[in-house]
Formats: sequence, C-alpha cells, structure tokens
Amino acid sequence: MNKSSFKRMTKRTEFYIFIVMIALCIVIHIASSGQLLVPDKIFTILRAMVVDGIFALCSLVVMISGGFDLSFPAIAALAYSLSTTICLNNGWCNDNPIAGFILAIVIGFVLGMFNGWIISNFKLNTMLVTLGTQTFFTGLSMGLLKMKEITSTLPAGFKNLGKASLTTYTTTVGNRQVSSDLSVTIIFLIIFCILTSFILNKTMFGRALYAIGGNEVSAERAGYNVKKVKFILYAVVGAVAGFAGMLRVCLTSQSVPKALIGKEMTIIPAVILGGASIFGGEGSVFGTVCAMGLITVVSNSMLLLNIGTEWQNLFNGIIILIGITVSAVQAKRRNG
Amino acid sequence: MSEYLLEMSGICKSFAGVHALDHVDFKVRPGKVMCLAGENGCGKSTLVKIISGVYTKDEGEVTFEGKKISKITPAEATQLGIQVIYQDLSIFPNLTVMENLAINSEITAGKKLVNKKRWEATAKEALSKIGYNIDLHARMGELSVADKQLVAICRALLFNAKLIIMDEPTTALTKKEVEALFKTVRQLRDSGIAIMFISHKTEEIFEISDDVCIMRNGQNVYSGPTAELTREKYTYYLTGRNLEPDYFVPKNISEEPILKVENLTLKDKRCKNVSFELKKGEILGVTGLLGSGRTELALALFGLEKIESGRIELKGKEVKISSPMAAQKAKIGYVPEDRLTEGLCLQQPIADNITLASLKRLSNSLSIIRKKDIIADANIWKEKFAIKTDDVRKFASTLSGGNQQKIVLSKWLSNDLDVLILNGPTVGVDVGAKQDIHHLVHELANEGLAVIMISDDLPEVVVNCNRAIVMKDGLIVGEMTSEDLTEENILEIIR
Amino acid sequence: MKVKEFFKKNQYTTILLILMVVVMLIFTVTKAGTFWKPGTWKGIVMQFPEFGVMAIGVLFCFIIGCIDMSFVMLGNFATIMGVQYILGHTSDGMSDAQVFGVMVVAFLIVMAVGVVGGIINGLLVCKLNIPPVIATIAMQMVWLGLSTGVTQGNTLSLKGVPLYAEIGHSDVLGFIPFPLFIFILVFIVAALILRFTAYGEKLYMCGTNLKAAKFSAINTDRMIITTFIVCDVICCIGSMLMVSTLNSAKADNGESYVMKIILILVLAGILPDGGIGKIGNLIFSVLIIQMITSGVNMFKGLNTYHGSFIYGGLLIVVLILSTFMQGDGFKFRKTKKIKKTE
Amino acid sequence: GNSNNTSSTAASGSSKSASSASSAASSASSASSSGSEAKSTSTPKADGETPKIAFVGKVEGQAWWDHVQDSVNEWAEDTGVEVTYQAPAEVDAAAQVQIMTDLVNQGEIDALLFSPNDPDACEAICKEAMDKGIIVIATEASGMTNVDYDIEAFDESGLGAFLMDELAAQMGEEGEYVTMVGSLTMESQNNWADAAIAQQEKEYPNMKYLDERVVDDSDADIAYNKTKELIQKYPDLKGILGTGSFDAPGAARAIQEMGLTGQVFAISVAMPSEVADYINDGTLQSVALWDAGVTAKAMCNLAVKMFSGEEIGATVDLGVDGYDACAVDGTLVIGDGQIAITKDNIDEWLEVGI
Ligand SMILES: Nc1ncnc2c1ncn2[C@@H]1O[C@H](COP(=O)(O)OP(=O)(O)OP(=O)(O)O)[C@@H](O)[C@H]1O
Ligand SMILES: Nc1ncnc2c1ncn2[C@@H]1O[C@H](COP(=O)(O)OP(=O)(O)OP(=O)(O)O)[C@@H](O)[C@H]1O
Ligand SMILES: [Mg+2]
Ligand SMILES: [Mg+2]
Repeated sequence: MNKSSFKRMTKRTEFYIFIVMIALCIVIHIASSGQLLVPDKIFTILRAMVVDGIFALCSLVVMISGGFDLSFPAIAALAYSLSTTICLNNGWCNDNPIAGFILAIVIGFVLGMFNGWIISNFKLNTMLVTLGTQTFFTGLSMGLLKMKEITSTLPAGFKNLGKASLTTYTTTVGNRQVSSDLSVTIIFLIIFCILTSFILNKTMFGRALYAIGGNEVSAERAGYNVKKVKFILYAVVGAVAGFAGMLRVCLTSQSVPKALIGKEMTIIPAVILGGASIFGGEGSVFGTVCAMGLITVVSNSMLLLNIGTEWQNLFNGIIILIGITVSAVQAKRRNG
Repeated sequence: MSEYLLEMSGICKSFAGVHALDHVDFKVRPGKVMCLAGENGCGKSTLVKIISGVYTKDEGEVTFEGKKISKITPAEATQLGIQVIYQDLSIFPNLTVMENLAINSEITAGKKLVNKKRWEATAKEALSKIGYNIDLHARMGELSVADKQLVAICRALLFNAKLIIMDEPTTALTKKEVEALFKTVRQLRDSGIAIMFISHKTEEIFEISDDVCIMRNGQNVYSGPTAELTREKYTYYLTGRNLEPDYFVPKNISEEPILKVENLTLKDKRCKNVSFELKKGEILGVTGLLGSGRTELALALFGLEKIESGRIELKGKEVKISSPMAAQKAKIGYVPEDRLTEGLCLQQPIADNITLASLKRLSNSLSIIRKKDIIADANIWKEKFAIKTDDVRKFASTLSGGNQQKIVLSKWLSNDLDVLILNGPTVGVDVGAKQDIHHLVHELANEGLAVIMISDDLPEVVVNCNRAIVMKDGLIVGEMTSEDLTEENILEIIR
Repeated sequence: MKVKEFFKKNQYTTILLILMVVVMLIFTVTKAGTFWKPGTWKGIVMQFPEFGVMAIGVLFCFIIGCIDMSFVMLGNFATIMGVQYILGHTSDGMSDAQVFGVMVVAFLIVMAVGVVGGIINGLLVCKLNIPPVIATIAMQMVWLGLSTGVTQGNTLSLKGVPLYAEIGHSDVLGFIPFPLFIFILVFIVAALILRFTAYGEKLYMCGTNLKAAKFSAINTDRMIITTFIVCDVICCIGSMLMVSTLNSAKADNGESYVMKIILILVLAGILPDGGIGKIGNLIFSVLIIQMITSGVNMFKGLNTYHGSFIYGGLLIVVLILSTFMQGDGFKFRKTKKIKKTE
Repeated sequence: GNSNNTSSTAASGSSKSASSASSAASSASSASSSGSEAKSTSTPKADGETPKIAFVGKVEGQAWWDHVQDSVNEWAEDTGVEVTYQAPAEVDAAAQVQIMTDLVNQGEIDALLFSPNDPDACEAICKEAMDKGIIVIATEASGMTNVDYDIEAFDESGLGAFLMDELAAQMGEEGEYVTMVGSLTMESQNNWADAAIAQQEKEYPNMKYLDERVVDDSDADIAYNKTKELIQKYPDLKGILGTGSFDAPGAARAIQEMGLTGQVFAISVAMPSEVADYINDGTLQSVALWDAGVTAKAMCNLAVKMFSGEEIGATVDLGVDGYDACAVDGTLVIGDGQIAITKDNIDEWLEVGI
C-alpha cells in the first residue's frame, strides 16, 4: 500500500516541482556563497510571496474548474483603488484596516459576480469573457472612475499592517547590524493555503471543481448545480482577489491603480508550472505554492547570482520555460 | 396505479427542423428488461435524454409511477429513481475510481464535506454489486474503455433506482464482460428494477429483453414482448427490408501475400512476436479480449506505435512505417475505433471530413484546392454509402453515430489502398447500415483490397472474414481459416 | 433576396457590420466635424495596418487552435537584429540603392528570426506538448530578455538611415499609404491561402480535431510548426511596419498590442479554440477597434482607458449576443477541448 | 480663422522648416480641410484668438502624469485656452505615437505639446505636424530635431550631477553605491544615471560605483526587494542612486525596515507625496524633483506666444516660476525647474499636490 502510494506520488508533477525547487535553492545557496537559506532572506522571500501566492491560489481554483481567469488582477486593482479612496475620503482606517478590507472584499465579490454571472449563464469560453471583463474593469477604474494613486496620504491603518512583524531577526552583515521582519501578512497566505486545500480536498464544493474540470457534462448529470458552483467560484475568487490587492496596498504603503496590470501573465505560468492543467481537473495547493516559491526565489536571487540586469529577463524566461517543459514532459509521461 | 412504470405517449422533439422524435409511444413495465432498438439516428438517445430530463420534449405526455411529469431536471429524475448510463459514460477522467463511484450518491445525499472512509465504503459496495474488482485509487482516465464502462454501471447501481437506462452499454465490451453484465441485469430485474437497454446487437436483444420497442425515423414501429418476435421480423421492422446474413465469399485471393508481419514486438510490449500474412482479396479478422493488443498492432502498422523489433514486408519489400503519412504512402489505411476523438472533425462539414485524407489527390501541383471538387467527391460517397444528410456542407456533428462511422470509412476508402485496417468498423452502427458497410467491404476485397478487420463482435468476424487470428496478452494465440472459423472455436481459444 | 440569405448565413458578420455602423453613427452624431475629416480617416488607415497585419498572422494560430503571445516580443527581437544590421552596414556616403540593398538583407534577417521563432514555438507545442498559451508566454519572456540583453535596453534609432522611414511613409500608386498597402497585400494572400489551398483546408481541420487529422495521415506536427512560422513571419512584417512608424527598434515596443490583437480576433469571431473564423470579419473588427481608439482621442474629457472600457464592454456584449444566435457565432460557448496529449 | 497657409515659421526662427514646404504640398491635398484651419505662426492673430492645444503625456494613470494633466487643465481654466490632454495606457512608444498621429491627422489642433516615451519614435509624426503648420513643443526630449522647441526643466547632465552631489554629501563623499532605474528601456532615466556616474568619477574619487544598475520595473515593491538583496550582496553598500520615481520610496522602505537609517542612503527623482513619510522620519534626506506641471504650463504659454506670432529671442519669459528667464539655444529652452525636496520644504510641496 505504502509502496503504491509512493509510486502514485512520483507520478505527480508537484513531486518534481518540489524536488526542482529544493535543488535550485541549494544550488543558489551554494552559488551565492550561503546567502539564500538564511532567515532574513527567507523572510524576504516569504513576504514577496504573500500577494502573488494568494493570486496564484485564485488562478489555481479557476483552472481546476477548467476555466481561465485573466481578470483577477483587474478586479483586485479596482477593488483596492476604490476601497482606499473611499476610506481616505471618509477618514476611515486610521487605526485598523478592517473597514478597507471589507470594502475591497465586497467590491471584489461584486465584480467577481459579474464574471460568474456571464460565465455561468451564457456558458461562454472563460478566457474570452475574462479578457473582456479585464479590459472593461481596467477601463472602468482608470477611465470612468479616474482612480488616482494614493501614497503618503494612505490611512495609517494600512501602513501599520504592512509594517507589522511577527518576529524580527537581527544579524551582522559586514560591520553593521541588519534586522529583518517576518511580515504579519504571511499568516494570511498560510490561512489561504490551508483553506484552499481544505476546500479542494475535503468539501463537496472542492470536488465539484475537480469534477467540472474533468467533465462538465458529467458533473451536471451527477447532480451538481454547475451554474451555481461556477457563479460562486468566480464571485469568491473576485472577493479573494480584492483581499489580496488590499494586502498589497498595505505591504507597499501605496495604492497604485495600475500596479497589477499584466500580473496574470506571470501568475498563470507559475500555476501551470505547479502542475495545474490548463484543460482543468488537475492541480494542487502544494504544487502551486512550490512553483510560486521557485519563481520568487529565482527573481529575488538575481543580484546574488551576479546576473547582469540586462540579462535578468532572459534568465527569468528560461527558468519558466524549463519549468513548464519539465511539467509538460511529466504530464506526457503520466498520460502515456 | 397502472401496470407500467413509465408511460410516454405522443412524444415529439425536433432540433432545428429535424424531427428526431415524431409522436412516439413508449412503455416500460416494472421488473422487466425493455430493449430499445432502431437504426442509427432514429431517435433512441434523444428519447432517453427526454426521460432523464436532459432535453425537454416539445409535445406529449410522460407518466412515471402513475404520476404525470411535465418538466424535470436530471437531478429530479435521479430522485424519482431514474438512472441513466450514457453512451459517453459520464465519468470523470481526472478523478480516482473511488471518487467516480461515490461522488454521485454523495451529491444526491446532499453531503457538504468529504469523508474518505465513507467514500471508500460506498465505492466498495458499488463494486460488490456485480462482483467486480479494480484498484480504487487508479485514475479513471487511465482505465480501458471496458473498465470505465463497468465503473459507470456500478455507480448507477448504487442508487435505489426503479429504472436503469443503458444507452449502448455493450459496444466496448467483449463477450465475457457482456455475460457478466447480463448476469447483473437479470439480477436487478429479478429484484424488481426495470431496465431499459439500447443495443444494436440483435443477439443481445433476444438474449436479455422481455419487451422490445423498435423505432424508425423517429416513430415507433413495434412495441411488445420479445417472445412474439422472430429475428426476421425484427430486422424487417428495424430496416424496412429483409436481411439475410451475407457471408463473405472470397473470389480473388492472390498467390503472394501483400503484407507480411514477422516477429513484431512493440516498444511498450503490448504486442509481442506477432507474425502473420495477408493476401490481396482477403478479409482477416482479428479478435480477442479487451486489452489484448489488437489496437496496438493496428497502430503499429499505421505508424503510430513504436516498433522494437521485427519486420513488416509489403509486396515482398521491407518497409518502415514511421508515421500515418508513411502508411498512406505505403497504401495502408486505418479506420480508428473511436470515431469521435480519432475519426472526425465534428464541427466541420461532412464533405471536408470525407476528403480529409485525400487532399493531395484533390489538389493540384501548387496545392491549390477547390471547394467544388471536395463537395463533388463527398457526394459520391454520400450516394454510395447512403449517408443520411441532405447537404454534405452540414457539420458532421449533425449526423447520428452510424452515419458518422460511414464518413470515417469513406475517408479511407476514397484513397487508393492496398491494405485497409478496420478497427471496430461497426461499433454502434445499426443492422441495416452494418449490412451496407459489410457489403461494401466484401466488394472492395473482391476487387483486390486486403482488409484487416478488428472486432469484438464475433458474428461479425465469422460472417465477414475468411481467416481470423485471436490475440491474448499481446500474443497471437490462435488462427482459424474459413472451415473452423466459428464463434464456438473463438470463444474456446479466448477462454 | 440574395442579400437576405447572406445575412442569414453570416449572422456574425452582420452583427459586426451593425456594430460598425453604430460606432460610426455615434461618432457622427457627437463629433461629425472631426470624425468625417479626411485627416481622421487618414490617421485611421495609417495606424491599423501595423497591428492589423499582426492580427492576420495570429489568426492562423487561432484557427489551428493555438494562441501566440510571443509575437510582439519576437517581432521586436527580429527587428532589433535587422536594424542592428542596417546600422552596422550603412554609412553616410552611401547611395539610396546601396542602402536599399542593405535593407533587403536586413529584411531577410528579420524574416529568418521570425522563422526561427515560429519553429521554436511549434516545437514546444507539438514535441513537448506544452499548451500554446503557456509556451508562448514563456517565449515572450525569452525574446524580451534577449532583446534587452542585446541592446542593453537602448533604442536603436534609424535616424541616420532616412530611407527606411521614407519607404514606410510613402504612398503606393500615389494614394495608398504604404502600411495600408502591405496590410491589403497580406490580407489578400492570407485569404487566398485559407480559401484555396490544401494547407488552408488542413488548417481548419487540424484546429477542429488534431487527433483526427493525425489519423487522416496529415502531418500535424508539421502543420503546427508551419502555422507558427506563418504567424510569426507575418507578425515580423507588422513589426517592421512599426519600426518605420517609430523610426526605431526597441525591446518593448508595442507591448500593448498583444491583448489588443487577441481582442480584435475574438471580436471578429475568430477563436483560439481552433477550427473556426472568417478572415473577412477581421476587417470589421480591426476598424471598429481603431475607430474607437481614434474616436476617443477626439474628446477632451476621454482618455485611453475610456477606450478600454468601451471595447471591453463591447466584447462582453458581443459574446452574450452571440449566444442568442445560430450559425457561426454560438461557438463562443465553451466546448471542452480534447486534450492534446494522447 | 481665415489665415493663409504659408509654411515658413518665422517665429520659430529655425531654417529647418523651410525645407518642409515641398512635403507640405504633398500632404496638402489629403489634409485640405485641416489645411485651411492650420494656422501659420507667422501671422499675428486677432486679439482674443487662442490656439487649440493638445498635450500628450507619457502614460495615463500615474501620479506624476495625473499631476501634469491637472496642471494643464488648471492652466486651461485660468487662461480660457482650449487644451486636450491624452496619454497612452502603457509606457509604450507605439501607443503614444498612435495618439499623436490621431491628433495631428484629425486637424483640430494648433499646437502639439508632448513628452515622448521614445524621442526617436516621435520624429516622423512631429515632422508631419510641423509640415501642417502645427506648433510642436516637447519636453524631456533633448536631441529631437523635428520640434519647434524642447523645454527642459533643467540641464540633463545637471540632474544626474545634482543627484550625485546630494548623495555624496549624505555618504560623506566616500563608500560604495549602485544605480537604480525603472527600466533599461527608459532612455532619460538611464541618461541621468550615466551623468551621475560621470559626476562621481570627476568629483568624488573616494566613492566607488559597484557597476550595478538595478531595474525595478517602476514598482516600489520590486525596488524594496531589490534593495534588500543589494544590502545582502554588498555588506558595505552605502548609497543607492535612483532616477525613477519608484526607486527612492521602495529603497527607503527597505532601509527603514532593516534598521539601516543613517547607514545606507538613497536618493532619486520622486514625488513628495510618495516619499513624505521617509523624508519626515529621516530615512531619506532628500529627493530631486521638478514640477512637471509647471513645465507643462510653460509649454502651453510658449505655444500661445508662438501662436500669436510673438518673436522668441535669446531669453524668453514663459510666465511661470522657474521659467521667467529661460535661455534659448536653438530649439532648446532650458528652465530652472529643478528642486531638491528636503524635510524643510516638503510640506510646501505636498500642498502643491504633487
Ligand atoms: N443536439 C442535436 N442537435 C441537432 N440534431 C440532433 C441533436 N441530437 C440529435 N439530433 C438528431 O436527432 C436524430 C436522432 O438522434 P439520436 O442521437 O437520438 O439517434 P440514435 O437513435 O441514438 O442513434 P445511434 O444509434 O446512432 O446512437 C438524428 O437525426 C440526429 O442527427
Ligand atoms: N500491457 C498492458 N499494460 C497496461 N495496460 C494495458 C496493457 N495492455 C492493455 N492495456 C490497457 O487496455 C487498454 C486496451 O488495450 P488495447 O487497445 O490493446 O485493446 P484491444 O484488444 O484493442 O481492445 P478494444 O479495441 O476492444 O478496446 C489499453 O488502452 C490499456 O489501457
Ligand atoms: Mg444514440
Ligand atoms: Mg482497443
């Protein structure tokens, strides 16, 4: 039994990505003469993963259901821009950011509902719909609503959350003391990972996503209300995207309406790298987190690896290319 | 309370002008097996979908257990006790066997959370209903068609169904599995469940059914007990003509073999040490159990499987067939077993599908091609095969299964071939069309074509082949020529 | 009654036509004076060719069921190579004929890079079974990376070689702007290929069901690679037009064109799912998008994002509308694609 | 307007536009309707007649350019002159040139004011505009030929040197430093950085450039992560010289969090609103700025002057602070718009709304 479950594990893409990630970390650690696997660097990498990690989870659940969401960055951007603007105008959130987060979640939810309504009601190709809504939401935010950057005037509640740390690690670099914070927001990433994993594996809703991704007609015949499931899915993804966007505002202390444009183009390859199938029905939180980790580690080690600035894009592209090649070859092997 | 479990009267349904169902009356008695038979495209699947709530009827009345039903959803149908095993099986290829078995009942039970133990118990219970054994944690997509089918059947049995509908459940099963399935069906029937059964195989209908309903062109032409029906009458009702078994009489077998396979072993070892010869004018049957490697053998000859050792000779010369293109050049054609995924471009015109493998012939030296020629070429085949359509420019998806199969056949027959490999050429094809196809293959063989016919349908092999080989576990375990080529002999070897 | 039949058969084209008329009407009512100026239209026909040409290239990919995200960056890299060659081989004293000769070689270099890019995309997709979107997103990063690396991010200006821009700004036959001429040329050739060649026929069939095409003795791998080559070469032509408008090549020029072109194709009813799409519709959708973009610039209070808002909304409306009709449009509905892996 | 359509632009005083007469003729037929409205700058206008101005920014929806747009609109309101502001959605030369092409071809404008994403890319359309008699004024575009004037808020190498001087003072004229830019493809940012390095080589021999130009994709969060990595990589790093407006805010955040205030210094061009917190708490000592809004107003004023046929001499008063006595050198007009933002003056600048 144990042997066969191990064999099954080796058939999974996640397994390989995990090994690649570990191997790459070790390689980089050695190449950078021991500067990667140290607490302060790990703190930095974890912090850099928070927002992208939550976005990746959004993208993952949609992809498992056989969809393809291009609009979540646009939703997040509109949600946090509106939310911070409202908070600022009303003088909210100077002590704690909860109101802002609730607002962003609600706005994200409403925008997600719009996606969900179109996708579930008209049974349209999700990539096309979300391409449309992405353009539409961005246009709404920057054109009609004329969202502006909010920087130093950002309510203090947001800034404080972004600066709050769980623990601080101090070390001596050269002849000076350098301290690194482990951001509180990492908790949110962990919560979301556990929650997503739980929903996907332990609830009928999660199984519905896999079932729909595997065979939508069968799922309908099996008794799932596919329409409802999809509607809820996109609405919730919208809400979570809004939340993640708000986290970004806190972490950067600025609300820049344009900041997330094009984000989907880096998140989606990462999710695929983590073993999710673009055809639906495949993918796991573990794989996604590993892939996200891999990418974050690489992009935060370029300087340490002495890769010239002008070649960093190329290096990034090649890593992604190799990664998806590995996962594609692995998928091919598995499917015979 | 009426004596019928399900009563349908005057059912009409049309799709964009096509009358799929035209005032059909249909009744099922509880605790009986009801067979629904009819030519391809006569509306059987459509009727099933109306019962199960997938389609809504245009006209007519449905009564289930004496209650009139106006409009139901698939979920409501399940609750009423109607279970359908669809032609496409409705399984989840990405989930495990256990999940596939348990998921439906979990949903119906309105469960919100997953309990692996309960799922496993449910799955085991389902399998035990027909005494079938399989790794519960295997991925569904990796199973063979037969295993998928059995899982789907087990899943349906889980429900306290009053009516189980099976749409062509035996197409992908071999004799042995069909027997197992029938045992289950009888068992269910005896426990008071009504079974509705669609099949194109005459033998099966007479073996299993209590009542028969025969449809033609969207109307029912016969309804009543099977006992009152003879086979002749049955085929007559079905096709409107009298059909005699049309045994293949080879007239024109060449001296020298055109194809010679020696010690062929495939890379993945699904086929080992296979040797056989094929002469012009022959129809060579290849049969065996599921997973016996017949498909792989055919694919190897068509350049889609990697060969490890052994040689293939065509007209005395060794050839390397590395791709379908090479096979076409060597004048070998292949009609795949799964027409939907391997044979057809459903969302393209019928004409383009028919001419897909002969574009080279239809285009000039600049590879310029004219739609007119495509249509003209397609129309020839439409006439020849009596493909049921008014316009070859319509999409292939508008045809029924049997007519789609005819397209796949004509795609290769329109090529100039030496060897034609047919893999399950009449799967899901009605008797009438089957006869047409067989007749045509006979003619072609007698004109000098060498044919390999892979089939599970033993009568088909016996009637149409002058020679047959039987495979088991990738090995050839028996060869028979016309005298000893009988169903009994084949079955003996397989067992 | 032929007209009526045409509309019935081409419901989607009809919708596009109506849309175009509506857009024109709106601008006519609001800004008749500006909108109907010859200058405005000159602007419109001067601008759409560069991405219109690229859209034609990507159309080929869409029909075979692939999507190319790498074309803009690949085009930039190709033109950077070309421009570098031009800059390295021209000097002040050269005659126009000599410079032209250098430009021809540069053109060949650009085409060669396009071919290489197409082959790589094709190999990734058909040999390694990587889904096209993902493979080409990765390649996009690679090309951008290469261009940035090679140029160090600098602009390669063709200021010293005015002939290139002169050709780009010349009029063919005295009245057709050169970019428009190229667009028409590429369009006609593409339309002829799609309609009258065995390749075109196979393209649609492969796009509908690649496996069935493979079982019909069609070299599907070659089809995919060829299609990526066609796509990327045409896109490189578009990139060269862009170089002539901008008079320079750079790693990240035309970044915004990727989404714009996908939008245009989808609006034209040409879907990345493969197997469907009429090249004729492309004209309408390109014009609609360009009219909106140019139209927005006529209004003081409107910015570029109002344009996004309008055509994002338009796309959604068209998608929804299409579900209410039969014929070619209902394909926007999601059809489960048969997995490419066997 | 019933002015005649002569193509020589006496007011601009440059000879290059004389050569455009022939090409103007070729475009005259297609632009006949616009041609009659295109006003030659040589003809004095009747009192009260104002030009229609279009201003094309680098990008839509960034605080810096939002401020420019606001300033332009404010100027329009004050003067009653019609101005339309447009900018591309992304920092993309192609998209920007398309907007300019539309504006020029639609023939509704008398003056085209812009700040190019890529100066070379704009030459062709500017030439076309000038051929049509449209006044063309650029900013941040030194080296462009097809413009009537290019107004610079400061001397380009001056900004680089200024940034270096400030940084050097903070670092005590010794120690290691690196440079940071938004992207390698942003020409002006890279030029300023190069000028800064040149200044260091000339003036501060004890400082050492680590030959590292970091890119942050115009995203403060990336600047933050990169700064952390830099400090890890170079334990002795003392200065970060950025030229993009996201560099200093991101770097400051990292410096502050790592407890290195006073040990590592950062400077860049930045908007006061983005760095106010760090300036006030001392993480940053100064940033450089010019008020691009004021520059934009100066450009508008210059356009009006040219439109009314006013002679532009060796110096010109453009009517806004820092531009009241600009030196004119050929097409180059250099103002005195460069500002250092420090703790002392940041509040004033915050009120200006940048
Ligand atoms: N969704 C649909 N749209 C249009 N026509 C349809 C549709 N479904 C079925 N038809 C048509 O209705 C008729 C009946 O089809 P149906 O699938 O019920 O046949 P069948 O008896 O099950 O055939 P087979 O034995 O080949 O499975 C056919 O002519 C078919 O073309
Ligand atoms: N040696 C094997 N190892 C693992 N799986 C096998 C093996 N042989 C067969 N199978 C499984 O059985 C399936 C059917 O095999 P194959 O296509 O050879 O059968 P067949 O005899 O052609 O039957 P049919 O055509 O009726 O499906 C294969 O797809 C595979 O999943
Ligand atoms: Mg059927
Ligand atoms: Mg088989």
